[in-house]
Amino acid sequence: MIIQAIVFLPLIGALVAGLLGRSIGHRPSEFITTGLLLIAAVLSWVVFIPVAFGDGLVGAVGDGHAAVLKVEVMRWIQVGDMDLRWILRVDTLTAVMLVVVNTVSALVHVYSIGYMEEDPHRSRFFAYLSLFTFAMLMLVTADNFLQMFFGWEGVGLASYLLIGFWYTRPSATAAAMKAFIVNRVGDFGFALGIFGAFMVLGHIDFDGAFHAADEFAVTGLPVIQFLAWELDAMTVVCLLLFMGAMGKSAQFLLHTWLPDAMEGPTPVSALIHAATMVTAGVFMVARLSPLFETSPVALTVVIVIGAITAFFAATVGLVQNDIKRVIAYSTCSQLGYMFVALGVGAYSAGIFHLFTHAFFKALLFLGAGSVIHAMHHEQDMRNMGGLRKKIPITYAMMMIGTLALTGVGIPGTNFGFAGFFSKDAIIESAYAYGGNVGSLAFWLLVVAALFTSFYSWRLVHLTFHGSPRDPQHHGEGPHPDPAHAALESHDEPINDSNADDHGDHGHHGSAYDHAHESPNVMLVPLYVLAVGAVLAGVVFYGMFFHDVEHIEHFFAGSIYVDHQIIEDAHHVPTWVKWSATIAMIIGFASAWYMYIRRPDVPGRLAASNPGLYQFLLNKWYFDELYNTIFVKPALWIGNAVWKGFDDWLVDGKIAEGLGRRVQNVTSWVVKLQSGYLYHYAFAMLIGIAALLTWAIAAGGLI
Amino acid sequence: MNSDVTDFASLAPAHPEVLMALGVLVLLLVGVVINKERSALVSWLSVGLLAATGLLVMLQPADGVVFNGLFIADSFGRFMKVLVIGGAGLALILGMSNAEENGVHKYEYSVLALLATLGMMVMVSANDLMSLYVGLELQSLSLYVMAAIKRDDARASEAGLKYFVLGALSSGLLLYGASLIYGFTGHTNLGEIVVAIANEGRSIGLIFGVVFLLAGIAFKISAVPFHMWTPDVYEGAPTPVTAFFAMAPKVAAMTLMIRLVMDTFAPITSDWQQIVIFLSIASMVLAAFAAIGQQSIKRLIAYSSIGHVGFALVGLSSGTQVGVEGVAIYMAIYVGMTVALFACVLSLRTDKGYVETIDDLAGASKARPFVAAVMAIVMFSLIGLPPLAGFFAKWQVFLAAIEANLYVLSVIGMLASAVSAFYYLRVVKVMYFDEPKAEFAAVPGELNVLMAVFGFLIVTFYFTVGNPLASWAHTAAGSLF
Amino acid sequence: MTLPLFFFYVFAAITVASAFMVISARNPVHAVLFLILAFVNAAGLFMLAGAEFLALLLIVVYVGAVAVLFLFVVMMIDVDFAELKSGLLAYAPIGMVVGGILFLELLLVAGSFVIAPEVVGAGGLPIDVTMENTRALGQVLYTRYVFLFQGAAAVLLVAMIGAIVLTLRHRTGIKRQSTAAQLGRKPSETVRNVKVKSGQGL
Amino acid sequence: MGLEIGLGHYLTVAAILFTLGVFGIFINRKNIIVILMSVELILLAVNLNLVAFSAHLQDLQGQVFAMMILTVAAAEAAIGLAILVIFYRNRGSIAVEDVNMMKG
Repeated sequence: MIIQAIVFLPLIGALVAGLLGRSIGHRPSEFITTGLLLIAAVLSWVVFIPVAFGDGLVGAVGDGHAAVLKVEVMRWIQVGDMDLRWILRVDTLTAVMLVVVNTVSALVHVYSIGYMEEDPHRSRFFAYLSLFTFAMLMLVTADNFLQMFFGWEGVGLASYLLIGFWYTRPSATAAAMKAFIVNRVGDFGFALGIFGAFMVLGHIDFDGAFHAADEFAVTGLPVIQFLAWELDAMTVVCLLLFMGAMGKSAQFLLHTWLPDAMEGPTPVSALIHAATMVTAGVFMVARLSPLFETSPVALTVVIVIGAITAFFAATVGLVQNDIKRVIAYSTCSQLGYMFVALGVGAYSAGIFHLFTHAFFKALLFLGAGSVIHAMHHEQDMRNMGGLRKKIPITYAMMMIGTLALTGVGIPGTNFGFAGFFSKDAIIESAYAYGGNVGSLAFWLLVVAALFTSFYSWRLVHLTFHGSPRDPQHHGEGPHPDPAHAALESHDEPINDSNADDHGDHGHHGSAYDHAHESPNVMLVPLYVLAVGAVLAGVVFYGMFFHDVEHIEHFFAGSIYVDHQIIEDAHHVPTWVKWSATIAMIIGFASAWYMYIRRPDVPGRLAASNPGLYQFLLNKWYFDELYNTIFVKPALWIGNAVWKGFDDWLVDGKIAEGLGRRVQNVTSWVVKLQSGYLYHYAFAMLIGIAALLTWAIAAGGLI
Repeated sequence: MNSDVTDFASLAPAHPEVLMALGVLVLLLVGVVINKERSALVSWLSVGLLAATGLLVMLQPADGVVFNGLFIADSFGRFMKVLVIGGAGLALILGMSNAEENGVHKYEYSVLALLATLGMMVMVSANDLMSLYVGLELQSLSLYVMAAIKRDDARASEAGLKYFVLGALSSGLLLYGASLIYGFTGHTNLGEIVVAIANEGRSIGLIFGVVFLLAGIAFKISAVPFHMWTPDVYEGAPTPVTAFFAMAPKVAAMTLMIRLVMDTFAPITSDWQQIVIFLSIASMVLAAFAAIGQQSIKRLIAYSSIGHVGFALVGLSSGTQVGVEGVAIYMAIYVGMTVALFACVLSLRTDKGYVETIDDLAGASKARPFVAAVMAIVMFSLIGLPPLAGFFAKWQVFLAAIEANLYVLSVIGMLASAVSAFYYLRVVKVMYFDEPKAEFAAVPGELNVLMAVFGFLIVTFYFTVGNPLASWAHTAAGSLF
Repeated sequence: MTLPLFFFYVFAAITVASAFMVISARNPVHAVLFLILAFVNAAGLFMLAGAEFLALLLIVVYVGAVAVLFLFVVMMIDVDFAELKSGLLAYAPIGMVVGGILFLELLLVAGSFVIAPEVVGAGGLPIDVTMENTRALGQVLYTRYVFLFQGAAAVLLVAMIGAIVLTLRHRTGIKRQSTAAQLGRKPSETVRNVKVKSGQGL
Repeated sequence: MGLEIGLGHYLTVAAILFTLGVFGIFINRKNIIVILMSVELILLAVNLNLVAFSAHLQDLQGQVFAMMILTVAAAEAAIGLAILVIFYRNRGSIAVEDVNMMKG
């Protein structure tokens, strides 16, 4: 029952708030959804604690492969010899995800009560949040590909709804559509991968598929004939599945939607685009680790893509000015770390980073939300500064988050923030993987760590240190990055129609002057997350990475554990162990120099390297590139289809309620009825000639 | 001797026609002798003559072939003859109250209508290509004159001219076909022709003959693409004449069509079937679309009648007894709906004259609620909405088509029916939702009676006339098989 | 070439040519005259086929009555021939094509038409070679085909009624002959005796 | 009795006359009288067909049929001309293109 409760309580909340929200009012909707989520979160911990600290999952049975608890909800689909049941599968991996999802979700629910206070559509918002949570739970408790796909699409839908929550803003709806469409690209691969997996493995449930994959060790890998090529079937399947993961986890090439998704309300960013949904790709690869292990090629691709993403997103994060976008690129980058871990075979390290990242990234987002809230929806960091004194608690929380993100800690000891343990584990694993791919990943990750440190501290410095810089406060104060003063600021309205509300918001003076600390309902979640950001690493390091036996016991077969890579990771040279910390220190120092000591340096730097600066500022021109090679042709095709097919054929000829086309036919027919005798006679003649021809041709008389 | 006519009693199958012919001559004399102002008397006498003939047909049934095979009387013919006579008589009644305005007040009008009816009865009973032709021409020539009878009206004379020229062309087609059939079989008697076709099989000459012959008849029932005269003639002719055109001649020509294809051309069913299917589809589809563009009520009715002929031909396409039964019922219901429709149209008169366009109907529901209600009922029935009569008409023919595996035809028919709903509903909409423009004059009594009776029958079809009609149609169709 | 065949070609050629002139002549009067020519030559074709009575009927009824009626109407309607449009319609080419197809199909029939030998003489009314054509027709027309005869009479009655009802007008202000009034006149009302002296004048 | 002249000959002549008649109806735009004459040509073609068949079938029915057609055609001509006359009285023209009040 406890499992069903965890999964279905959010659904109940979503249904109540969504269907009855209007009649029961906003406040009850909030309380019901939040209360249910809190219960689910507590229950998740109840499930998780025995796994982490006790004898393993309560009620789980070992099936030779993994210790797993299966709860059958209903018999779902029966086609041919496929008997598909809806089963909630809980093992260690799922238990970790349940904790992450429900905890962060519950805290975000609480936080949203404060953050969304003024919004006129709060019950809808909470319904979406709970719906998202349910979909995510469906995803992580999936026992077969189809269930996973169901949850996968469910979170995609909820994400779309939440990004576009302020649907009156064109930018929000555009961002929502962009997220949805880019995800469709990934989902297409994912769906193909599922088909392929079913075709190659003959099973759609995970256990059957894993067993079948194990068989390949004996029987040899299957081969797909495609045109003249002979392709390794598992590689094809895994790459297709990974394509889905790339979309959902915003990996390089399919990352473009994530920064734009910040158009959604900040709690949404914290929940979906930092802690949970974007990690679905990581979770999926980990869940399917037995399959991925059969294809070294696919794993190499995972490493390369992950490393590039980590590096690429970090570079872009260096120059962003929107506080949420910085954190968004940071998320993107950290997801790259996780994939590198998965690719090198250190699945546990990847999940570890997923786990810790959820805490500190949610903390950072909610902290940023608190800043935005305090600054009356100012999001441009260039207009902030010196907020330390105004919102000290938020400042403290953001500091903790930053320390955790940058991975502050002392190598070789158990002193450090959460990110320190998990990130170092990944960097060490990458080094231990060795070879060209391993070294590439290692160096890219180290540099990314440097950049991470830099942009994180830059964020803190610009926001909290120094002196206030917002225009009203300083007149036309100098921009730290004057090269792009034109960059639009992403203000975040709280109700639908407040594009102009800013003027009436009661702060004609300086946003700084009116900055205020957030209410407790928003701060308490920050405290909880801060605890996680500090402790999650040190407490769980043993289970996720410290020694192999412990890991095996903890995961109990729910993911593949590569003994070799973990042993090797523990025996890397000392300089490797210190590399990330040193990179972090360098990043911190340069950020301090550039934004505290010599605030004019960034502007000059940008001015002297305009090409590089613009390149980074414009996110490597990916949006422009895609615009040129995908969007414009797609628009052209779309236009052609729209004007040609839709307007001309469907609308013009077929639809409009049979209207215009009918009238065209009508006017044509009416024109035929010209009134002239000879036309009428001619019509009769055509009729008779046609009938004669038809009669002799059809009758076979010629 | 050469003739099988030995005494009056041996002519029993043709007694209604004899009565009719003699009655016409008497009425012609009456019309010539009496005062012009009393022409209404001739009209009512004509209605009486039609009623008497109809009663004779129904009450003194006599089957048989007389006049050396030229003439046949069977229960199918009787069913259709009653429809023809009924349609003609009701059309005459429809023209009573407004004869003066419509130029049909001359006694010759009634006489010509009777002669046309006589021609139709000959057509219905034709058992020979020659009697078929003579009957057809007797009908057609009378109709040409009737179309132009309002001789000072340019539109009426144009209608007559168009009808005449195209009708003559269609007669030419029909005759050409008849000559080829005669040449192929050596016979003009329909019964002999079927034997000859069965013996000798098909040939190109025969098939051409069939096509030409059916094209000629398709003109008379105004099936596409031989329909072009219909809208113009319906619009131009005086409304009572249009009412006459819309009912009896269609029934008569349809009877001819059925008799020819089901009986005479039975050995070459697959050949005529595709012709009939083509005519059916073309009629249904074209009428559905063309009617949408119409402003004139009479043109709308013209296209509506073209469409309904298409639906009736759906039943004929099946080539089965059920199909023929369906067509017979369809024609009966069609006549009933048409009577009610024209009664409504002729009873709506403003100070500017009779309603001409659909927009003239605006607000009729307020000024003449009863007329508007009957009109709406008729429109819904024409669409084919259950439980009105029109539904059962379409039901029967589509049932027959589906039983004969003519699915495509059925689907197209139903789609056309759906499209046609658009223009029928437009009439209802204009009557009920548009603002009235003018005052409507009082409704003549006999039109009220017609509207009441036929409106009632349309609504209660299933409970009142439905079953008797169906069983009668069953008997009638049975006589062809 | 036998003599009948020669005459067939002559009659046929003239018939077709004059039929063509009927539809292409600019002047309706010429068209009517060509129509008459066509009928006369068609009568020749009838004669060659043994339908002697019909051939003469064609000349008497058609040439003598129908064609003259046409001529009469053409004359009566004072058509301004210069006004009449000539030439072909814009859609004439496509019309020609469709008409040509129809014609070719008809030729196909004409060329391939074969009368089965067993049908010959087995028709509904075999020709008695011992009886002349007119008598044969006369014998069946009023007996076997009395129904058609009566039907045709009805058609003619319709034509009569139709023509009268459409075209007859009782115009007012026109001097008409009134037989009854003429016969009813008495000398006393109209005649007056006047004595006139010679050489005086009135 | 006409048998030395092939049936095809007659049918061909009739087909030509028929086609000319049809052409006369729909391709000329001079006046309606020509259309009425075209109708007569069509009927003449039919009669020719019937007479030829009658001769080759050795059957009198064709001639009876032709006689009926002649009779009816005379009546038809009378009525056609009558309608033409009243049309002319109303419109003052017998041009084919003026027969165009009603359309659509």
